[in-house]
Amino acid sequence: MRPVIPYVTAALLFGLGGYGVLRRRNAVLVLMAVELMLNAVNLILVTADTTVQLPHSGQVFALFVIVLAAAEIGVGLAIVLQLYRLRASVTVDDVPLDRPEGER
Amino acid sequence: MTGLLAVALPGVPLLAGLLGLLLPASPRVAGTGEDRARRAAIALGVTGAAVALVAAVALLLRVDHPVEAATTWADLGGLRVTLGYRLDGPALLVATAVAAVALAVQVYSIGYLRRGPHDEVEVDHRYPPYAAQISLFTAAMLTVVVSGDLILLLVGWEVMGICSYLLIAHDRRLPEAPAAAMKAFLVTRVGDVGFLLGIALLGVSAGSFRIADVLAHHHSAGTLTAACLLLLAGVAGKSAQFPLHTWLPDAMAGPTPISALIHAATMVAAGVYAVARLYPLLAQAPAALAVLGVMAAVTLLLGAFAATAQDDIKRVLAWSTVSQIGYLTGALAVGAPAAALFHLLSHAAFKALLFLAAGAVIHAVGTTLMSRMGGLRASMPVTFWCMVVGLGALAGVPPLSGFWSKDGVLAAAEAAALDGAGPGPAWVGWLVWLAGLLGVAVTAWYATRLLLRTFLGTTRIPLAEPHDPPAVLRWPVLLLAVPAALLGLAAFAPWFADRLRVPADASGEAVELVHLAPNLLLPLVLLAIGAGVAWAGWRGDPAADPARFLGPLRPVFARAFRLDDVQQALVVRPTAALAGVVRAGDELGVDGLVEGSGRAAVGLGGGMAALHRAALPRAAAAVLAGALLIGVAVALIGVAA
Amino acid sequence: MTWGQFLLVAVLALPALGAVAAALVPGERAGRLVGTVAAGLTLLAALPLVGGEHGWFGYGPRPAVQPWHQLDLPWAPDLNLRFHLGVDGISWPLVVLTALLTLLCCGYTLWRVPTGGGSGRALVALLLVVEVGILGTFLALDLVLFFLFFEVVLLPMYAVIAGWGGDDRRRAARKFALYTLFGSVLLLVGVYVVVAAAGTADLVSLTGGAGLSRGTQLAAFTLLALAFAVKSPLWPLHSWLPDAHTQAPTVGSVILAGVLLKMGTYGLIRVAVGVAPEGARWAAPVLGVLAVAAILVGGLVCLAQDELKRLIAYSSVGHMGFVLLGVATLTATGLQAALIGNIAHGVITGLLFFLAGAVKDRTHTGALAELSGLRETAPRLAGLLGFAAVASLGLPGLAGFWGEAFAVVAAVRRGGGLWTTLAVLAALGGALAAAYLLRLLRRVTHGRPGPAVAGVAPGLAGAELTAWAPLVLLALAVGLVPALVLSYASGPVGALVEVVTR
Amino acid sequence: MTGADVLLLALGAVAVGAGALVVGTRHLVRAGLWLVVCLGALAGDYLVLTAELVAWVQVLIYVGAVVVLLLFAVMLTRAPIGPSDDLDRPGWPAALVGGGSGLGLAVLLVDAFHWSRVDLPVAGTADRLGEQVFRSWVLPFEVLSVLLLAALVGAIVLSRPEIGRPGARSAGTPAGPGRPVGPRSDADPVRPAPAVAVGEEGA
Amino acid sequence: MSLVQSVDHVALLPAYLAGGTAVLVLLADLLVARAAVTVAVAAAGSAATALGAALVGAGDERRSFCVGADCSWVFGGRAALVAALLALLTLGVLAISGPLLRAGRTPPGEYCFLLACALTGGVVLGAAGDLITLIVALETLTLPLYVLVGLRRGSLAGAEAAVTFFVVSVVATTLTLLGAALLYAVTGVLHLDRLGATLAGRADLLDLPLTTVAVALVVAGLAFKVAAVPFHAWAPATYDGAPLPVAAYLSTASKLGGVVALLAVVQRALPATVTGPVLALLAVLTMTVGNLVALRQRRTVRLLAWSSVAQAGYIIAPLGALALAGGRTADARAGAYAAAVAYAVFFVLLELAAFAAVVALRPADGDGGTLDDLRGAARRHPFVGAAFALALIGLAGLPPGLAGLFAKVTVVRALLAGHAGWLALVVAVNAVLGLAYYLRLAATLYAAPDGPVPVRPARLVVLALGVATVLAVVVGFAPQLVLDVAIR
Repeated sequence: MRPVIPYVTAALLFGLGGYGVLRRRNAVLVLMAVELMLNAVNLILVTADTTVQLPHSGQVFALFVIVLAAAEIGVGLAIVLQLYRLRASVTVDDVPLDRPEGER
Repeated sequence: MTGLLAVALPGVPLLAGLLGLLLPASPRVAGTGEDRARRAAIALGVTGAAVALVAAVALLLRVDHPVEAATTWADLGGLRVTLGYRLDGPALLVATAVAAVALAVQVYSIGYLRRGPHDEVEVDHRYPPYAAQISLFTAAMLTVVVSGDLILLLVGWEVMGICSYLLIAHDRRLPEAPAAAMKAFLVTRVGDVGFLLGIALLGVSAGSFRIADVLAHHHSAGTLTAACLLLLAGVAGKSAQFPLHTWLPDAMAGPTPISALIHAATMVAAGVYAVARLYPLLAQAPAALAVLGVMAAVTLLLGAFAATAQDDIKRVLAWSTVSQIGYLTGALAVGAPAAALFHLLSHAAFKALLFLAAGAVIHAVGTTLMSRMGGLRASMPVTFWCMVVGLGALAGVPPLSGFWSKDGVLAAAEAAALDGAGPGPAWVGWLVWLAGLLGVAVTAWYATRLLLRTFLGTTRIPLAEPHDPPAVLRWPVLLLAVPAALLGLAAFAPWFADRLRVPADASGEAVELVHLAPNLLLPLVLLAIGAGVAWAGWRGDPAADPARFLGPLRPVFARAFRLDDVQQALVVRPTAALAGVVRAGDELGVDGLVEGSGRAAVGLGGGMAALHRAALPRAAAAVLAGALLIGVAVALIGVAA
Repeated sequence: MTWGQFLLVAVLALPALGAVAAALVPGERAGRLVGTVAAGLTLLAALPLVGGEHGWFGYGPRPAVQPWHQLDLPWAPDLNLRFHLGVDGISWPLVVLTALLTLLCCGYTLWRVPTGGGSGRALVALLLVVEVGILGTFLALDLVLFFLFFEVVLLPMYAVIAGWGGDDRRRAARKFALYTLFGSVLLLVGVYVVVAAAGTADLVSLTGGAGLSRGTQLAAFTLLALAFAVKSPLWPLHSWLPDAHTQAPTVGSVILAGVLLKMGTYGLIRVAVGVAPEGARWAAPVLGVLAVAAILVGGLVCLAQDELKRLIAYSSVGHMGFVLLGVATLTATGLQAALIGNIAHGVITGLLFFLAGAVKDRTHTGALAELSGLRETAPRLAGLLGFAAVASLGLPGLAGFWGEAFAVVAAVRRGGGLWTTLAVLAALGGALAAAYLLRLLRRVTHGRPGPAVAGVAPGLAGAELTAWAPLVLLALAVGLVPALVLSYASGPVGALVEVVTR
Repeated sequence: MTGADVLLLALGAVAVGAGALVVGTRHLVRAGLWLVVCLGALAGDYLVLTAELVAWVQVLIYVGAVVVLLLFAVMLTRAPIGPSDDLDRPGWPAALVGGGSGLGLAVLLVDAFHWSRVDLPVAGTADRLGEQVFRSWVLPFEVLSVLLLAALVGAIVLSRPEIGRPGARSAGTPAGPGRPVGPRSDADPVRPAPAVAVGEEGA
Repeated sequence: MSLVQSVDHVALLPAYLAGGTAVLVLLADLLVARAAVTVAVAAAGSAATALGAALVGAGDERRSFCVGADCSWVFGGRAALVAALLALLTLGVLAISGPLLRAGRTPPGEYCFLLACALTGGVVLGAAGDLITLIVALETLTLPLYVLVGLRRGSLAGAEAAVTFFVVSVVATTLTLLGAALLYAVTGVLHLDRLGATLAGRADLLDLPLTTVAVALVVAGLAFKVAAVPFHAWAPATYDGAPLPVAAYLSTASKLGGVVALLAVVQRALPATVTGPVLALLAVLTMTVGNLVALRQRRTVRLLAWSSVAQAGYIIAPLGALALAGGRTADARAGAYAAAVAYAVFFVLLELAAFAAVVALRPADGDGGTLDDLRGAARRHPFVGAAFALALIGLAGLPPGLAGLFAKVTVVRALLAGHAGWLALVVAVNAVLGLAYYLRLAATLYAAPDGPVPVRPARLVVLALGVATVLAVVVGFAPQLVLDVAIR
């Protein structure tokens, strides 16, 4: 088995995820892109288990990451929905970091 | 007892001055407080000067050899500054003259600074601070005279400067007085920069500022020349020598008694006295003496010529002082400190007399311009005769004091020129001698002119009712006329001559002050020519000014060769302009940099804040891009390393 | 605890407790009174510090700093911080001056609270806190403790300016705080450069270089000197000073000019020169040139200045230039001159600011163009102003003379082309001082009274006289008896010069 | 090039391709569906890499729960079903960062592992994995439970606006569905609150 | 031999207490359903946690969940310090939450529960001995905060803040995870100490660019938690939108968690040759950008947020000394770590006091408002105003805020001991920048008041403010207390 194949797959997935996070306006799509990145990490972890010849900590780690991701997605969607309730839009472009002086 | 007297000499006037300053300066209710404060001020001032005079005379009689005492005043890292006196003949003679003139001035001022017939009602002379400042002035001069330490001398030297500043600015009715006062102080202060540096050089070289130590120490030639030249700068300032003489004529803005004090006994005398005090050092520095000689010759003639064209009676006298001080420094330059001191004393007497007499005239006429005087002899006979004595002494009419003392100077210069007797080069002797001879003629000319214009001829102001001054003004004048007339004869007393000898004088021989020799005739002839020309000019038209014969030179002389303008153009204006430039540079450049960096920080902050005025994705982009950049950087560094 | 240690603690504790009491006591006037009493007690505690073993006799090598009294307690060992206080001939005159000026300012505040700000007792409390900082700086014998006290002064002074100052007070106060903080953070870095290299912060053992390498000394001296140059202030790091002085209330200006600036020069002598002598030797020419530049620039700017307090502030730049010139020569004469110059400047400029404040209070303007003829309407005030100006221009016989003249003498003594030139230029700066101060007098006291001056009442309040009289007397006393300052300092200065030139 | 490599290559290609479509498609819902494909391909990868348990968990949680949640969210936010043009921002910074990180990582990984090969462990690791969890990783396992609880409570409290209302509190029971949503007097005055109340639907 | 790892329950006591608090709060909310009781339970639990941590920490270091020599739970001095401090901070935040909870838009039960969960995460974080535990604990600390930030019902700003926080945080977490995964792929170990030993022992690994990048990614991801530039942009927006007590929690407890995580990996696991330069760069950027932007803020909480960004720079600055060889000696490293911890301790005290003061001076349930809203506040409430001013001055690092001064001193000292003079100068100059805006805020407090009628500060908030201020004053006069615990 050539570990470099899944590794490169993971790297490309991570890049795609990053691209998606920055590219997408819709908060749900941003979350999907984040999922891509997390999965890339998982793939690396699982692949690493085959290369390091040690007990399967990578897989355990991957399992934990999956749970973590699920929890975050849960809370994240709740947050997004709360935003939607208040503004009828989930476009991250409409979430300002700071407003021009005097607008508040 | 000697020590006590020596301390009392400057101490009592100092105390009187300090106490006087505490008196209320100006009455709140006219008529009550004024009189009490004024009386107290008079008492303090006169007492101070009188005690000083008594002390000086007592010391003069008691001390026949140099006396010295000192205690450490301050020790700055091994440099010792002492507090002490150093009494010798010259010191005590000068001290006596100072105290006498001061006493005369104090008494004279009582009458002079009283609300006169020509004054407005609201005029307030503020007598208490005036009298106190005179006392301080006297004390400072006496400190210079008796001081045994260069730093202490400097103290008196500068306090004198500030007193002259205060007194010149005293007359609040004259708009030019403050400026004149400032000019007087500043010009002398510029000279004092040199004086301080000279003292510093000497003190550092000797490791002590005590005059005895400084004189005893063997200084290197370079140090000595540099120090002496620097000292001369201070002397030039205080004694109104070219090129730092410009303040003296302007100082006429002060009350006339103050002019008498400054010209006769204090400021201008101090410089010459200081040189005499340190003469052993100068005698070893021919270069400095040469400079002094040139300075003296220039000053002598400059003052004399400038005096010829003045219309203001006090200015004539002021320029005459400049010229006479030229004689003094000239004598020093040719190696005759005793002659210099002798002329200093007689000059003190006749110049005080002249100023006080002129003050009486001004008091009576209400103006200082000779063009508005004339024919006062009839109404002011006492003043007239006193003036005659004074002017005669000034011009050098035998047997008045000025004749003998000026002759001493000329003789010394002649000896230096013809025999090379002086410590400096012979050409210095020639220079001083020739300038002195020419000066005699010119002096005679303007003295005659002054007398004629003021007292003879017809009255040019019909309305004034001139009269001889009241007793309080008259007596000081009369008493001063005595030494002005007779002091020259004292030169025949060996006791007097012996006391005029500078103790450390290299020669060690008895000083011969009077030279009864055929060459006395030369200055007499010149005197006669000068006086005669003036008289002849006046005879032609008694109403006109003899100065008209000066022709195109008259305005040049009247403005003293426009040296004031030169000073203004070369020093004052550039300094003011530089100050403006530096201020602008400091506020815009140095401070601008500070303010600018503050503004830059705020601006930078604003720019960065604007970067954050964006939507959420920019935060995510920052995280990812930041991580990417850091990763790339780390990877590159790793590869490079 | 010995009597001396008790006094050391009392000198710091009294004003600190006084500040707290003044802030908390009910009643406005009572608070001010309590504060003034505390300031008075502080002065009383500071005076007897002079007693005790002056110890400049003995055999063998001795440390270059030998305090008359000292107190050494551990505080934060991990920061090399010890509560180490001590007093000797270099610091004692400054301690007394500080205590005296604070007392005068508090007393003055008892009579008049500057308008525009908060309560007078808050002002008194802040002044006392400033006093704690200044006294602590002078007394600290531990580098870190020194830094600590150095910083204490900053914010209370800021509050004094920002709370009770003139129209543009906020900006001036902020500039003061930021600029001087810039200096003191450099001090922090400098202190720890030394401490990290030497492993101790004890000034007694550090004085003389303590075996620091040349590189460390150069770096430390640069940082420390920069820090102190900002505080002193040395040209061209002075530009906070005119603004702060112009806007500060009278008492603030007095404290600021009178003693706060002295922290810089004192630090330069005790810390920078003492700890990094090699650095000092290396930087002395630069320091000297800058000092003379300060003298000349200060003088020239004053000559073109048209605001009363600003002029006096710039004159401080010039005067501190003389002090720094004295320090830069690294000779005993120069250091002595610097010390007495410090004291003299504190007394005279304090007096000048008191008087300028009185003039501004009466005429409501500081513009020289609008002031004239003061001697016609208020002769006593004009007379005192004249006295202070004359003292400030370094008239011999008054306090200012010794420092300035002997800074020049020290430069002459140092010899060589550079120092001689500096001496000549500095002496010329002295003439400039005369020029601008006489110009000031001519504008303010002479001439016909202008509209701003015409209504001024001639009298002086008793409180004003009480506040000024000690300064007038001190200016005279230090001038006539310089040994008041010099005699105590000669031992420590000699020892310092010995280790510096070794 | 073993069979495993071929499988990995193929599955990887599918995963990357699907991933590209997830971030590239203009259909919101299709993005979710492509995500399923991508995650499924990854699960295949895990199987090839002999991590069966992870693979099944992946299918169960990710494909089964997360994606469904995401699709719900898409619906709840009333997203358009058809293609929409305003899904994306200008792309070059995203492309730069995404491409940079993806390619950069790939280069680094290739640099680190080259074309080396390793032997796959024996399949059937579920019990060993369980042993691992309880031998070595009990602590994070337990902490995760706290995390999950917090996420649960958090998600609920955010989705149910009526929780914590004074009225609801005094009743002592959580507000049931159908209860009217409290007044929104405190909503941001600048932007009027939308009329839709979706709290109940989300629960 | 049991299948399950052996567990030292004494060592775990603080974690049990924290977790138990969460459960108890949930139960209390269910059973009693009275806000006061819920809050009281949470407060008591936090206090118990602090006490437990202190008691356990007073003894020797205790390890548990070990696999051979590598342990997932290492409860030493620092862990105890962090646990106790976090518990106290939670207590403080609970105290200043009174007005918020009473205003009624926030459910007290859930609020307290989430805080307790975050506390649990923080307690575990301090003692985490491996990367998995570390990351999971960190997430446990962070995840409840997403919810808490958005818990001001009906506030759009709150919702936006929550979204911002969430999105940026998730991305950053992904980065950390990626770094950890890559590290695992390279080294095959996850325990911090073992990782450190492996990387130190095998030079070939460090020559691999992948390793250095992985290290950098871990550091960068964790730097997000302390809001270091360029991972900071969420902080001002989040703080300003969040309820004030939550903002306080974010800038104190959460930040402290980030610092602890960062310290754990930097000190124990990662090679200083890589982390040093990265941290130095981050420190410089963070300080400078934070201070510069803070100069221009008009909203109180935003100003505090930017200032806390800058403060994060000071916290990680001592670690930047690792960039130079002189800073990597054993002594210098120990000094740097201690300095970072000490600074963080001083900082959280002052920051909590500052936020407590803002809460006290603002209407219940209000946001931070603008600086003008605080104009003259100190004249109306002299003691609250004075405490606020003291906290601000302490943050600026000047007397009489001695705690802040000693914090700066500690940092500068550590930097110079590590031969990083340039970084010390940057810190120093930044302190000047910092004073500019702290002074502006403090001066506003004392300006002539105008505008709205003052609110009466809640008693509990004032109490919390008082305690924080007293603590700050105490450690200001006795900095050695903090330095002693920081070095353990």
